[in-house]
Amino acid sequence: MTNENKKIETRKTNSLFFDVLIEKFFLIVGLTSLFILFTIMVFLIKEGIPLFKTVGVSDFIFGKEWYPTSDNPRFGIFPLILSSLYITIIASLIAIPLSLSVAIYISELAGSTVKEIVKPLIEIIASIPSVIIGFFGMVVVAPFLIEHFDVDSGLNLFNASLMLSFMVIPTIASISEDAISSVPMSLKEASYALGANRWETIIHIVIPASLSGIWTAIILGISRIIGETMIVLMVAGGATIIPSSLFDPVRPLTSNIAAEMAEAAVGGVHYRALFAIGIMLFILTFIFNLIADYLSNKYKFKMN
Amino acid sequence: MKRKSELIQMTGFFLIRTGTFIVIAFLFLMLGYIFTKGISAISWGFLTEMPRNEMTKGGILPAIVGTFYLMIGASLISIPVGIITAIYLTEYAKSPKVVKIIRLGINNLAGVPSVVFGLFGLSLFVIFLEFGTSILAGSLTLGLLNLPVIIRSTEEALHVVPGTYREASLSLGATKWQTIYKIIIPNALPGIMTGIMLSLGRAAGETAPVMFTAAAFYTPDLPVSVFNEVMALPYHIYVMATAGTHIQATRHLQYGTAIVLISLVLTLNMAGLILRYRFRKKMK
Amino acid sequence: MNDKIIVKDVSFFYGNNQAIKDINLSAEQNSVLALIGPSGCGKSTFLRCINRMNDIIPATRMTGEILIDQDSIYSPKYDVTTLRRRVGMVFQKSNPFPKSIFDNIAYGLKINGVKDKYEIENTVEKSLKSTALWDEVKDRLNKSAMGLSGGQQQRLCIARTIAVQPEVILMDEPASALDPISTQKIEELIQELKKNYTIIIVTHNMQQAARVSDYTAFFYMGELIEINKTEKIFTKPDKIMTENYITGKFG
Amino acid sequence: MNDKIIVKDVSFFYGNNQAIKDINLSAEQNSVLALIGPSGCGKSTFLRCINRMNDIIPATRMTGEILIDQDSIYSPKYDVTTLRRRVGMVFQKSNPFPKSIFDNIAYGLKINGVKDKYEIENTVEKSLKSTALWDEVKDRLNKSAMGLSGGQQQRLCIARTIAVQPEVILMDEPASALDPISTQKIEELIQELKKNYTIIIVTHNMQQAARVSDYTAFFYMGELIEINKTEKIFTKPDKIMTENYITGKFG
Amino acid sequence: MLTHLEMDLEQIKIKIFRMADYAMEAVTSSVSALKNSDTVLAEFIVKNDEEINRLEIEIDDECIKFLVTRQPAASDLRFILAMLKINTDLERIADLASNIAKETIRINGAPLIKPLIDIPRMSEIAVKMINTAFISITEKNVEKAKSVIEMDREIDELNTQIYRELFTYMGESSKNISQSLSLINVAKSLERVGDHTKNIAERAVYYIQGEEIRHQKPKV
Amino acid sequence: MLTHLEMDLEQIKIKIFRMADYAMEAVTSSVSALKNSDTVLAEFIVKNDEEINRLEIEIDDECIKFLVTRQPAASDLRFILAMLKINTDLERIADLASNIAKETIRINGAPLIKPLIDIPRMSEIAVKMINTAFISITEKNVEKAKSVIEMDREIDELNTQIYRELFTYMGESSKNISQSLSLINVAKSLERVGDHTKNIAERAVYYIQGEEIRHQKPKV
Ligand SMILES: Nc1ncnc2c1ncn2[C@@H]1O[C@H](COP(=O)(O)OP(=O)(O)OP(=O)(O)O)[C@@H](O)[C@H]1O
Ligand SMILES: Nc1ncnc2c1ncn2[C@@H]1O[C@H](COP(=O)(O)OP(=O)(O)OP(=O)(O)O)[C@@H](O)[C@H]1O
Ligand SMILES: [Mg+2]
Ligand SMILES: [Mg+2]
Ligand SMILES: O=P([O-])([O-])[O-]
Repeated sequence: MTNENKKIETRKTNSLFFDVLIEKFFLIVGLTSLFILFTIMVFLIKEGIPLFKTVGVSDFIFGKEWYPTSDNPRFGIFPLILSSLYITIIASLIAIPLSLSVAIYISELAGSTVKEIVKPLIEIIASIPSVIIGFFGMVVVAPFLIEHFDVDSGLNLFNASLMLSFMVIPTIASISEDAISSVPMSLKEASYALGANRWETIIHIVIPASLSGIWTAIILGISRIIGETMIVLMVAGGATIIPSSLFDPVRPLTSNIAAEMAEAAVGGVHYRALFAIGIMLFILTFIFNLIADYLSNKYKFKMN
Repeated sequence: MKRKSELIQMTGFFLIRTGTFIVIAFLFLMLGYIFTKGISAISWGFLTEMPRNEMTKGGILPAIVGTFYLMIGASLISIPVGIITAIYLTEYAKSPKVVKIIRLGINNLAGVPSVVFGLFGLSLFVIFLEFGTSILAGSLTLGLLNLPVIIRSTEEALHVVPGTYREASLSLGATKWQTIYKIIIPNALPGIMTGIMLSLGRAAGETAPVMFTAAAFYTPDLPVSVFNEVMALPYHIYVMATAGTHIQATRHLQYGTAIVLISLVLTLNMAGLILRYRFRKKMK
Repeated sequence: MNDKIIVKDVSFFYGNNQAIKDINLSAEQNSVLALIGPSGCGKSTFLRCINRMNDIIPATRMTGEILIDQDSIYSPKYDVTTLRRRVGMVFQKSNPFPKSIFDNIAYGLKINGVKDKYEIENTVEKSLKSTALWDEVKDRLNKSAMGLSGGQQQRLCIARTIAVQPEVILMDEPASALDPISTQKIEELIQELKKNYTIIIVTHNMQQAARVSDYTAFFYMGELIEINKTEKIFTKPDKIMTENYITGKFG
Repeated sequence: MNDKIIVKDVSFFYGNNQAIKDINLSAEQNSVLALIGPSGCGKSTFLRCINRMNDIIPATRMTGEILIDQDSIYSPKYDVTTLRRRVGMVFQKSNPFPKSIFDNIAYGLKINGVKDKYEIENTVEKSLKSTALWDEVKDRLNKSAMGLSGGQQQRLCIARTIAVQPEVILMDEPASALDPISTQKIEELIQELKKNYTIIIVTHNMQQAARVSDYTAFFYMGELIEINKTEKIFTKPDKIMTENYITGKFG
Repeated sequence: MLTHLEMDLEQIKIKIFRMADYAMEAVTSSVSALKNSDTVLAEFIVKNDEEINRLEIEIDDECIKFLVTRQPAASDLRFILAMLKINTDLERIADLASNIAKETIRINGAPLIKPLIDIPRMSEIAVKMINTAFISITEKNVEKAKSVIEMDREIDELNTQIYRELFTYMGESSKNISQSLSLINVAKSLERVGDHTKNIAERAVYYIQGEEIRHQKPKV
Repeated sequence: MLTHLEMDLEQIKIKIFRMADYAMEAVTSSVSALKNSDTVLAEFIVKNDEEINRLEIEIDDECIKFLVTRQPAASDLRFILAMLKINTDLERIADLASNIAKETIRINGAPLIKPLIDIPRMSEIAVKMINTAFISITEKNVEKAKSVIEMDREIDELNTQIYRELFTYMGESSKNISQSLSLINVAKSLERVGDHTKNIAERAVYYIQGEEIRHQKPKV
C-alpha cells in the first residue's frame, strides 16, 4: 500500500508550471479577436475619415447624387442608403414569414424522418455561396421577370430582395428553430394536458416562450441582408437612383463598394468615400449585432 | 367552440406547410437548374486544364487551385487562433467581464459585412503591409473572417462537454491542462471538426473579400508563391457572368464552375453537418 | 360502486416494446391511488394512458379500454381535448409557462373558451387559494412565474390544473424534484385535494405513497402485481414480490 | 483523538453572498459523516471546500482553516492536485467519462503518473471488486461506460475514485438520481467503504443519513446547527431546530 | 393550522387519553363495586373490558400506520413508541380492574370481613398515578412523571400492610381464608396497577427527554 | 450474502433469542430452587434479573435504531413491532421468575408442606410455551404459535387446581397459611408467565401473518 502510494506521490510538479504558462499564452491568443476588431476600426477610420476634409458629413449622407468619377465629383450616398433600406425591408418581409414557417414546421409539425431531411436541406441553403444565388438571380430570375412582369430590366430591387431573402431564410429559420425546439417538451405537455390543441400550444406557449430567440434570429438576418454584397452586386441593377418602384434597378451601399473599388485610386477621394461607406456599414451592422447580442442573452437567461 | 379552434389549427398548419414547401421548392429549382444546365460542361479536362481562348475554352484548374490555397491559408490562421480562443473562453477565463467583452468582440466580428473585411484586408494587408493582391493577403483576410465561425463552433462543442467531466477529472487530481487535453478536447473533437469544415466551406465561397485582396480575373500560370495573385472559383463565376467579353458564350462554363463550387462547398458542409449530428447524438 | 376510473386489459407498446401488460384496476372517486414500482416498470406510461398523453408520442399503440364515469375514453367519439380538461396532469418537474403567475392559470381557462374577465379573475384566486399559494403570491400576480421557488412552481402547476375544474388529477412524481419541506407541502395539498378530486400519483418514494394514498398499486416490469389498500400493502401485502419491494429486498 | 478532518471557523462567500458561516467540526477516521439540511443551506458548498473544488468557481472566497491529518489544506505549500487525489469526490449525477469502463478507472492512475500496465490492470480489478461491480462488468471492460445503468455508472464513479487511493471520499447526494434498488446498493457500498475510508456524504434524504452515517451534521442557512452521533440526532437531537427539521415540522 | 402529521399524532393522543380514562374509571369502579358489594357494577366492568381491548387494538393499528406512513423520528418517534407500550400497560391495567371485579363477583355480596380502608386508598393512589402520568405527557413534565414512580412506593407499602393484616385474619379464623385470599388478590392487583403505571411514567420520561430510566433502581 | 438490513434484523433476533433463553432459564431455575429449597440459586436468580433488564433496554434501543434508520415496512416492520412488545413480555417473565425466587428466599429452607408436583409441571409447560413461541417465530409457523395459546389453558387450569388444593390446606391448619400463600403466589406468577407467553405467541402470529388475534376470545 505505502509502496504504491509513493509511486503515485512522485508526481509532476513541472506540469503545474506548464499549466500557468499555457493559461497566459491562451489569454494572449484569446484577446486576438478584440485586437482584430479594433484594427478593423482603425484602418477603416484611417482610410475613410479623411474624406470629410473634402466632403461634408451631411452632404455625404444626404446628398442625392453619386458621381465619383465625373469632373465635378459628387459623393452623396442618399440613394445608396435608400436602396439598402428598401432592399432590407422587402427582403425581410419575404424572409421572415417564410423562415418562421420553416422553423415551426421543422420543430413542431414534421415527423422525425421528414425533420431529418428538411433540416439539413435548410442548412444546405445556408452554405450555398452568395455568388451562386446571385448568379441564379441573374441568369434565371431576371429573364423570368422580364418575360412575365413586363419590366425593362430583370436586375432590380425586387429580384435582389427575393434573392437576399432566399439567402437569409436559413439563418433566420435555423436560429428560430433552435429557439423553438429548446422550448421544453414539458411546457408543451402542460399545455396539452390543459386541453389545448397543437396550434393553440404553438401560438400561446411555444412562440412566446421562444420569442427573444426568434427576435435574435430576425435581427441577425437583417444584419446579414444589409451586409450582403455579391447578390446585390449581381442582381440589383446598379443604378444610383432613388427607387420609385419595386422594379427599379438600385445600388445598395455594399455593392457600390464592390463595384467601384477596383477603379478607385488608392488614397484618392473616391477611395476614401468608399471606405467611409464601409465605416457606415460597420457601424450599422455593429448596432444590429449589439441588439441581437442583447436579445440572445436575455433569452438565455429566461430559459435557465 | 372546439370546432372553431380545430379550423384555425388546420388553416395555420396549411400556411406553415406551404411556406416550407416554397422554400424547399426554390432550393431544388435553383440547384436543379444549375445542375441541368451545367452538367454538360463538367469533364476531366474542365477540372484539370488551364483556361484557353480568353477563357471561353479549356478548364478552370487555376481557379480550383487558387480556392484551395486560399482555404488552406485561411485555415492556418483561423483554426489555431480560433480553437485557442474558444478554449480560453470556456475553460480558463475567470472574470465574466473579460468573457463578455471578448465574446461581444467575436459576435461583432462575425457580423461585419464581408465587403468591409475586404476593405480592411485591402488597406492593411495589400497596401499597408505591402503584400499586394496575393494569396497571403487573401488568406489572412479570409482567416480573420472565419475566426468567429471556428470560435463559436468550438465553444459550442466545449460547452456541450458536461461540466461534470471537468469536475470528475479535477477531483481525481488532474491538473487543468490535463483535464482539457485528455478529457475535454477529445470529447469536443467532432464538434470542433464541424466548425473547421463549415469555415472551410465559407472560405471557398466568399467573393467580396477575395475580390479586393487576392483574386485575379485571369492568371496564365499556377501560383508559385504566397505573394502571387490567384484565381478563385466564386470570383471566376462573378467575373464571367458580369464582366467578360463573351458572357453568353461562356454560359455553360459559368454553370459548370458553379457546379464545382457548389459541390465543393456542399461536400465540406455536409461533412460538417454529419460530424455535428454524430457528435450531438453521442453527447446525449 | 363509485369507481371513477376503470381500466380494462390495458397494454401499451412503444413500437414493438411492450411497456405495460394487461393492466386491470379501478380507482375510487375521491381517493388517492399511488402507483409504485422500480424504475422503468411502466408507471408513467400507464398514467399517461389515462389522459391519452401518450397519443402525442409517435409509433405507440394501446390496447384495452379505459372508462371514466363509464365512458370509454379511447372511443372515437370521445374528444381528447375534453378528456384532458377533465383529467388534469401535474408533472415531475414543475413546468410553469414563462408567463405571469396570473396568465399561467388563466391560460387553461382561455383556451377552454372562458372569456369573462371577472370569471377568470375569480377562478385564478380560487385556484391559488386551494393550493395554499394565494397569500404567497397575491401581490405579484403579474410577475413571471419563473421567479417562484421550485415548490411554489409546482403548486402553481397544480393550481393551473385545477383551474379548469378537472375531475381526476394525475401526478407523475410531483415532488421528486423538491426539497423535503416543499415535498411536505405538496403532500399536505394532495390530502386536501382528494376531498374534491380523484387523484392518481406516481411516486418512487414508497413512504410518500404510504403517506398520501388510500390505495397503492405495485407495478413490476409492466405488470400490475398488486393493488390494495395502502395500509395493507405496507404492513401485509398479499404478494411476495410486493413484500420484497416494500422491504427493499429486491434483486 | 483520531480526527481525520478538522474544520475550523470556515466561512465561504460567493461574491458578497456568504454561503456558509463559521463552521467548526471534525470527522473521525473511518467513519461516515452525513450532512443534512434544507436545500441551499450550504451542504454542497461546505463539501466542496474540503477538496478545494470551489477553487475553480471564480469570485469566491474562503476563510478559516481545514486540516487533514493535521495539515492545513489551504496553505500555499499544499498542492491542490495532491489534495484532490487524497480527497476523492463522487457527484450527484453519475459522470463516467465517455471512455471504456477500463479507461475510466485507469484515467486517474495515468494522470497521477502510474505507467506500469500490470499495476493499472490490477488496480482496475481491485477497484471494481470493492464496488461490487467486477462481476457485472468483467466481460465488457472495453465497452463504453455510457452503456451501464445509472446505478452501475455511479458505482463505477466510486470505483474510479477509490482507484487513486484517496483517504477521504466526499459524496454529494450520490444516490439522489437513482432508483431505490440502486440506492440501496450504493448505501451498502458506503457501509463497506467506511472500513477503509473516511466518508462525508451530503444527502437530502434524512433516512439515508440515518441509515449510512455514524455522525450527522445538520446545516441551516449556512450554519452548522448540530453535529452528533447519528442515532442521537434522529432520536433525541439537542437543538430544537434539528428536532423540527427531523420531524418535518419546518417553516 | 395543524399539519396532517400533527393531526394524526393528536388523533392517537386523544385515543390513548380516552383509554386512560377508561382504565382509571375501571379501577375506581372495581374497588367501589367491591366496597359496596355491587355485583351488577362488577359484572358491567368485566363486560366493559372488551371495549378497552378493542380500543387497544385500534391504537396499536394507528401507531403502526403512523410508523409506516410518517417515518417519524426524534420526539415523534419516541411518542409513538411510548404510546405503543403505554397502550399495552393500560390494557393490562383494565384487565387487572376486571380481575378485581371478578373477585367481587366471587365474594358475591357476602359481608366483608373488615371495613375496606386501605384498598380504596390504594385505588385512589393508583388512579392519581395514572392521572399524573398522563398529565406529565401533556405537559412534557419529567418531574411529574418521576413523582409517579415515587407514588408507586406508597402502593407497594400499602399492599404489604394489607397482606400482613389479612394473613393475621386468616390465622384467626379459617372462615376468613376465602375472602382474605380474594382481598389479597385485589391488593396484589392494585399493586400491579401501580407497577404498570410506573411503567407508563417511565415511558413518559423516555418520550419527553429521550432517556431510558427503566431499571435504574432495582425493582421491588 | 446478507445485506446490512438483514444483518441488523439478525442481530436483533439473536438478542431476543438470548433474552428468551435467559427467561426460560430463570423460570426453570426459580422453580427448581423452590423445589430444592436452594436459597443460593434463588438469590442468584434475583441478581441475574438485572442482566435481563440490561438486555431489554439494549433490544429496545436496537429496535428503535432500526426503525429510525431502516424505515421498515411490511414483514420487517411487523417483526420490529413484535420484538418491541415481546421484549417487554420477556422482561416481565424474568421478573416473575425473580418473584418466584423471592418466595423461595422467604420460605428460607423451611420444609415444604407438600411435595411439589403441579408447580414444576406448570413451569415445564411455561418453558415449553416460550420455546414453542420462539420456534414459531423462527419457522414462521402460525400453527405452532396458536398451539401456545392452547397450552396457556393447561397452565390456567393447573393454577386453579393448585389454588383449590392450597386453599384446603390453609383451612386444615393455620400453620400452613404462610407457605400456602407463597405457593399460591408462585402458581399465580407461573400463570402470569403463561399469560405473557400467550402474548408473545399472539405477537408472533401478528408478525407472521400480519393479523391481529389478540382478544379474539374473551380473556380468562
Ligand atoms: N417514449 C418512449 N419511447 C420508447 N420507450 C419508452 C418511452 N417511454 C418509456 N419507454 C419504455 O417503457 C418502459 C416503461 O417506462 P415508464 O417511463 O413508464 O417507466 P416508469 O415506471 O415511469 O419509470 P420511472 O420511475 O423511471 O419514471 C421503460 O422500459 C421505458 O424504457
Ligand atoms: N456557484 C454559485 N454561485 C453563487 N451562489 C451559489 C453558487 N453555488 C451555490 N450558491 C449559493 O450558496 C448557497 C448554498 O448552496 P449549496 O449548493 O451549498 O446548498 P446545498 O445545501 O448543497 O443545497 P442543495 O441541497 O439544493 O444542493 C445557496 O444560497 C446557493 O444559492
Ligand atoms: Mg416515470
Ligand atoms: Mg447540494
Ligand atoms: O400484568 P403483569 O402480569 O405483567 O403483572
